[in-house]
Amino acid sequence: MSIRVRYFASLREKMGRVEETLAAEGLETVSDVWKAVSEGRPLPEQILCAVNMDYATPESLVADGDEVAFFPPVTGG
Amino acid sequence: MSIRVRYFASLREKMGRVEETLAAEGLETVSDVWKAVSEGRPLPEQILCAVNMDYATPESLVADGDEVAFFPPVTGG
Amino acid sequence: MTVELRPTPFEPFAELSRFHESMAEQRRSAGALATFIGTMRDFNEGDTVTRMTLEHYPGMTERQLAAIVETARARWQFIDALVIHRVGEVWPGDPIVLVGVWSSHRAAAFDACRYLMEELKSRAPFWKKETLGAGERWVSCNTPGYSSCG
Amino acid sequence: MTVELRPTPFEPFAELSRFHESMAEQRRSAGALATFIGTMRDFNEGDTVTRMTLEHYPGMTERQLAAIVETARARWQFIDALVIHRVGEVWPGDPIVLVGVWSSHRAAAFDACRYLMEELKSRAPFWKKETLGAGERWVSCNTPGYSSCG
Repeated sequence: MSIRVRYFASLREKMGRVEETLAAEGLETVSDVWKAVSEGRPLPEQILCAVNMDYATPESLVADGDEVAFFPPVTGG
Repeated sequence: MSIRVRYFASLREKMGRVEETLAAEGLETVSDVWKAVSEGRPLPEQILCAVNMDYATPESLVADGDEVAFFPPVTGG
Repeated sequence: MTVELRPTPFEPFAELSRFHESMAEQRRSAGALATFIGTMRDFNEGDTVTRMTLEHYPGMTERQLAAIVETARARWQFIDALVIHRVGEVWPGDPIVLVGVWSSHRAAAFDACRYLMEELKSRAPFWKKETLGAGERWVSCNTPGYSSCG
Repeated sequence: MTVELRPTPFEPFAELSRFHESMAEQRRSAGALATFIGTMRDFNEGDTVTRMTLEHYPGMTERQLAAIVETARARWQFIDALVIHRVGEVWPGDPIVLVGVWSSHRAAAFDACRYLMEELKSRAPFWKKETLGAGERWVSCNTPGYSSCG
């Protein structure tokens, strides 16, 4: 399966990359995706996540072709 | 004593005058002023009153030279 | 703090822009501006309204508006406020009232702006007389403003 | 309903005026317009801020803003709404966000306008990075907006 993973703002700088595409098998949830891109670390509590541009939770399911995004609390307005 | 009495909006039309000056003695309260201009009738409940351009009550005291106003509920904005 | 009565039509966005520009350096600390603009509708209580006359109590109206602004100023932190209200003859679509509150914080701007409008509608001596197809009538009361249709 | 992201400076009063004019006949039933304009301050948390970069998530930001407007529309009766938000480089005094809600009733206009701002600040994917004299920093969180200093 193929999952596009995107990072924004301070998390983007921390990860040192804007996005990447995971080709790994066995990714069932957003949490699995995070572990795959962060050497198995748990998702930091304050980090928000989205699947296909809708807000999601670490338990949200992911499917082949999905876009998963991770980012810090939003500060617009 | 001399009291200037002013009317606004629908009350002005009802009274048939914009203002008048009372020269009567013994006017102690706004309520007395109303009675003097309306042939002794009680002040209608919904009518607001002001003394020298500050909101007042029927019990508010009046003094020589005061301006007393009567008007219906306000509808600005 | 500016309170104005206007006997002729005004353009609310131009007024806001002018006032905003006139604040000069203060503007940089006023990160939040909440405004309300009330315009004349062409209907009321089911009837078509073709024209309206706004009567006021010269002297008392300005005094009450200033008092309302001062009360708000004691309650919320804001940098400046603008209140403009029409008097005289008004036609459908004409702006009637403009309130703007500049603050460093949006909660204060929103709350003070709304307070000014509610107080203005309940305390400032203005009276609307509507011209309908079939004559004239005085508007009898303002609707309470803190409960919304939501 | 209009939601726009702007990569360059905009003039909020001109935008409001233009949008207001474009409503044509609807304007006559929209007697109430509540707006909020947020501009960049030249300080934050005690520090002088000389510049700011607004990052967003193209696609998701527009989608979330549109969803916020639709939720408000289901909750309050309003005729039209305008949301404009800057992205990219912003300087002190520059408008960042503009929200306007046109309604027949002031309570709905006020409540929907405030709701749009609070939801925008808590849900729309924007991130501010401040340039200070001594470097840069990300703004870590937005302040809650429903409690005011009053």
